[in-house]
Amino acid sequence: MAIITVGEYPLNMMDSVDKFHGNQLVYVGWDNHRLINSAMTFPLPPEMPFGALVSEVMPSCYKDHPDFEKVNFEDGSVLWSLNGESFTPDFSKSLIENGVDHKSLIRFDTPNLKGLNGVGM
Amino acid sequence: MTMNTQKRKKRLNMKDKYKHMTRLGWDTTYQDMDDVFPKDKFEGIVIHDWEGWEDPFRMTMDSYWKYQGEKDKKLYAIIDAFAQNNGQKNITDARYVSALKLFLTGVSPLEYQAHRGFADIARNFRGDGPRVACQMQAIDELRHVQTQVHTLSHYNKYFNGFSEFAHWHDRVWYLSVPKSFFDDARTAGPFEFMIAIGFSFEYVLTNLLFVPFMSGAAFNGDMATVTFGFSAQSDEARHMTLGLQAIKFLLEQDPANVPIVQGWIDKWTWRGYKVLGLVSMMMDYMLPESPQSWKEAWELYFEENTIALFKDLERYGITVPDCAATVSAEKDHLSHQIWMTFYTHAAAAPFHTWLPDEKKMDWLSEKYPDTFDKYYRPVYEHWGKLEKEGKRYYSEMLPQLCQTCQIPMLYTEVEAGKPTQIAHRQTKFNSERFHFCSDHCKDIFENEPEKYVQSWLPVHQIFQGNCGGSTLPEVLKWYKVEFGQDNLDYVGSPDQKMWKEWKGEE
Amino acid sequence: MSLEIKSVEIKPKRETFGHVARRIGEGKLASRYEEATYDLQPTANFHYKPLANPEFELYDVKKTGVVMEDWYKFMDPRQYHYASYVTARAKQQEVAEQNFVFVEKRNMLDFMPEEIKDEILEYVLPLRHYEWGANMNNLQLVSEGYGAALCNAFMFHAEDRLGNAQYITRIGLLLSENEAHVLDTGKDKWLNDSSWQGLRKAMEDTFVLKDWFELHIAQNIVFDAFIHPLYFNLYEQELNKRGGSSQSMMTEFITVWNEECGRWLDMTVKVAIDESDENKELITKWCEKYIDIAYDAVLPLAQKILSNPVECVDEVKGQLIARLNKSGLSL
Amino acid sequence: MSKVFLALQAIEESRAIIEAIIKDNPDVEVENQTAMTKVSAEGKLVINAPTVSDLIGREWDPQELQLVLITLAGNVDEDYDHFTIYWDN
Repeated sequence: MAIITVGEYPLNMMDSVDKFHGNQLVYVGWDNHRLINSAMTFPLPPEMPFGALVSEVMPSCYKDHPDFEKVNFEDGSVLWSLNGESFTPDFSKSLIENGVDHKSLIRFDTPNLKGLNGVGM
Repeated sequence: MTMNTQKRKKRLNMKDKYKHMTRLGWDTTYQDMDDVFPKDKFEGIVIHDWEGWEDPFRMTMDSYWKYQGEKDKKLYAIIDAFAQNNGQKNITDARYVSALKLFLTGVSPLEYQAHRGFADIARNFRGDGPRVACQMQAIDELRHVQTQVHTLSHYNKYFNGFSEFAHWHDRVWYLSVPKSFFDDARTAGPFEFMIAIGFSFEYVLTNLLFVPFMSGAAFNGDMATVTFGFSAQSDEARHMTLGLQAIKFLLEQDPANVPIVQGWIDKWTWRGYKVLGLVSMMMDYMLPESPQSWKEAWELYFEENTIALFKDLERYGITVPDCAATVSAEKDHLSHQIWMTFYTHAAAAPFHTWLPDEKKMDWLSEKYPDTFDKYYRPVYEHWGKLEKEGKRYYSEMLPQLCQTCQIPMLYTEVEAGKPTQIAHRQTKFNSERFHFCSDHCKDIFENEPEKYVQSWLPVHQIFQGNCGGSTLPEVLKWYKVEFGQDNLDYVGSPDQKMWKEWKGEE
Repeated sequence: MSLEIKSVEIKPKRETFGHVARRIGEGKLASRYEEATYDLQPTANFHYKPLANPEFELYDVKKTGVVMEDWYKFMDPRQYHYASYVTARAKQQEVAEQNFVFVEKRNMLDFMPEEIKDEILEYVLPLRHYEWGANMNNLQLVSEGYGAALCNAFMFHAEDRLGNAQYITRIGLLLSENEAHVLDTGKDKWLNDSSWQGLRKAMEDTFVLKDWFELHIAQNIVFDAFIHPLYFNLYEQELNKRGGSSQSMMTEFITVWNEECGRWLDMTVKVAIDESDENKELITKWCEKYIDIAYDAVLPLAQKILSNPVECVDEVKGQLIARLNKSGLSL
Repeated sequence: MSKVFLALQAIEESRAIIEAIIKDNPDVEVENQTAMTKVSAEGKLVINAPTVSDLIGREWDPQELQLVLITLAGNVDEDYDHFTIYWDN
């Protein structure tokens, strides 16, 4: 249902990618580890290799959860999803080559790690 | 001449007299009525007879001035007395003051917006009855923001976190939640504003905002806040009857209005509930002595009172907002999840947070038997360990925000039985991705995408470089938040140090 | 009881809010008026454009041709914030109430000649619609204006106009002993009687003005400066000589109110034109335009109620021009 | 039937009003909370001005309720001699 206005309403995309000085926004969320309050926002170069996201960016956020040091990103125990679809990232390829475009949401699940009190916190 | 030479004159009853005192308008002929009232038809609301309006209260200006003058005389006498005998010393604990900081920075600016909004619709409705009722609410709302500023001005002299409330409301990240809520209502048409604020916020949710704050103040020895709250709330009683009358009027005018009004009720009960998340945190965590839990307040003021209201509206085809089920499901988790977010992001907010002590945690266990000990006590115990090791946890991350309500994506899939899994919803508009905390927020976006793509999302604005820089110190400087004074934990804050001196502790 | 605090001296950390201190000077005590007015209106980062007026932001300085570097120069000399405003009006309404009770209990109206009663019902009562129009315009000023200094004062002014309309209605009901049809007759005069049409058209033309400061000049500065002195001063002087003195008792609220607003109204003109020559030019143009419109609109009404209408309207116009020139215009 | 309620400030001016409510509304419930008295009833609650006037020894105008009222739930019907809240479902 289109917006109902008096006269023509301007279209103003406040967060288009050109406004981020060469970066794009990427959100990263860890499923069932609610101690980390929410998915977090990262301004990243689209060409950044996916592996760098995992090794350099994510630790600054998830080191605050005791489970993080037990996560093994190599043995396939981590289940990834991109914008709601499950996917298997190629660590050597860039974000954009992995389909991670502006304002994409990456979620990772670690079913073997149950968080605080084993209830997903 | 004897004293009572009163001739028996015809006496007008109050209803008729009030009509003569308010039906003063006319249909213009030198200018087209649609040019004089350009805003009250575009929303699709059909009004056949503006005189179908039943005046919700019948107070002419002379008695308004008389009674409101008396109310303010009493109110300011108490504010003065509170200041003179340093009433701020007699509150239960200085942690309580952070609830007042939240109120001045997050709620008082909404009163100002309501003042401007009700003046706007008082000018733009064609009917005389609603125009008089709305303009009297407009001046009432100005009273509320001004009395709140005056009451809290005394606290501002001693405690941090009040001084830049106007500057903060336009900029600080979590204050974009109440600000965008009211900007949304203020930029909508006059009828949507009336349903959004006059009905959903003033009627359905006002008791959930005001009464908990005021009884919280009473329980914690803050007589100044109790007084202004109760005094302001008596004006709110008029506003509630106005909101109720407005919705009935619209629903009676034309069946075509019913689906439009239902859509607004659904949207604004949800958007109002989102803003009230701040109240849930205040009630459950920020009051040293808590009269009532959020869950109890919700059950009393929404489930009990509002259901009675919706029974009243059933005959018009109006149903309880569909989000009510979500809110009920979330009532065992809401305040805890929000407090966790504010505890971890306290470096970037101009009020204090802290870990609940044993006494509070036991109270929370009793009030939330199914959820507190299982999900949240372990979190506070984990952070408690860090605090003891001198590593009080602050997150340096900037959260993903919901595009509609602008709250960090901290809400979980409680209704779907997965209370620790953060709820993610997504859509695309104009080939750009947008994210939401719930189906309800997503629906609101998809109904009016051109409106919500304009949202000034604080996190994105920081990354665009519009908030003074990219580092926390730069952003705090732009916010005018004094690091180590306005923000961070209550423990170790200047507020705490002052409080201990007052109490002769240490 | 709280612990007995030894000799701890409770010294405030600051005297007032940051934005107020930056305006009045650090360390200074702020008045309640200053704290209740300065910077109350949001100024930045509005989230959405209005659906009914997307050309402008929610609060937008571009809604008027008047340009100000600081819209908080318009501080109200009466220092009205809600509490001081309702306290003042509560006192004034108490006096008005006593006047009405005195007129009624002492059956003063039995001594008022019938033709004066008819004259009031025909040529004063319709003013309740004029006051309603002024209420509409001042609500528009609250809605579209910029800065709480002006908009708070417009809010009080709007409610004063509703009060005026209600007092005029009360006079009509008292003169007619609650025969409400006199109100309909009055409305018919407002809508159809030729002597009222100039004023009604002048009012309706203001209802579609786009620039709110122009609206303020038209309604509050010019039209009221013609209507109120004519009706509630010059006309009542004549009525007193003709046995109609009860009228001035019943309209005392309006007379006192009108005098009290003068200080505030003159300030709004002075501050705007002191700011720049462009502002002065714009406001001069508006004043000239609306003085002519008001003159033509009011003369036919003066001819109905005054023995020397032209002199009276000229006198009132002269007083207005003198006031405006005192504020800095050169009309 | 749904419940109507009135919350009044727990101060001197409310005392007579509450007494009048109890007198004229047999099944009313009175709850004293902190700084506030809550008065509720099924479906309807009436404050009759004459009853209050007798209790306080002067003419009581229902609009004076504004000075002690905190909040209410229900539709309002008001005239010179009464202040009533009701649900009509």
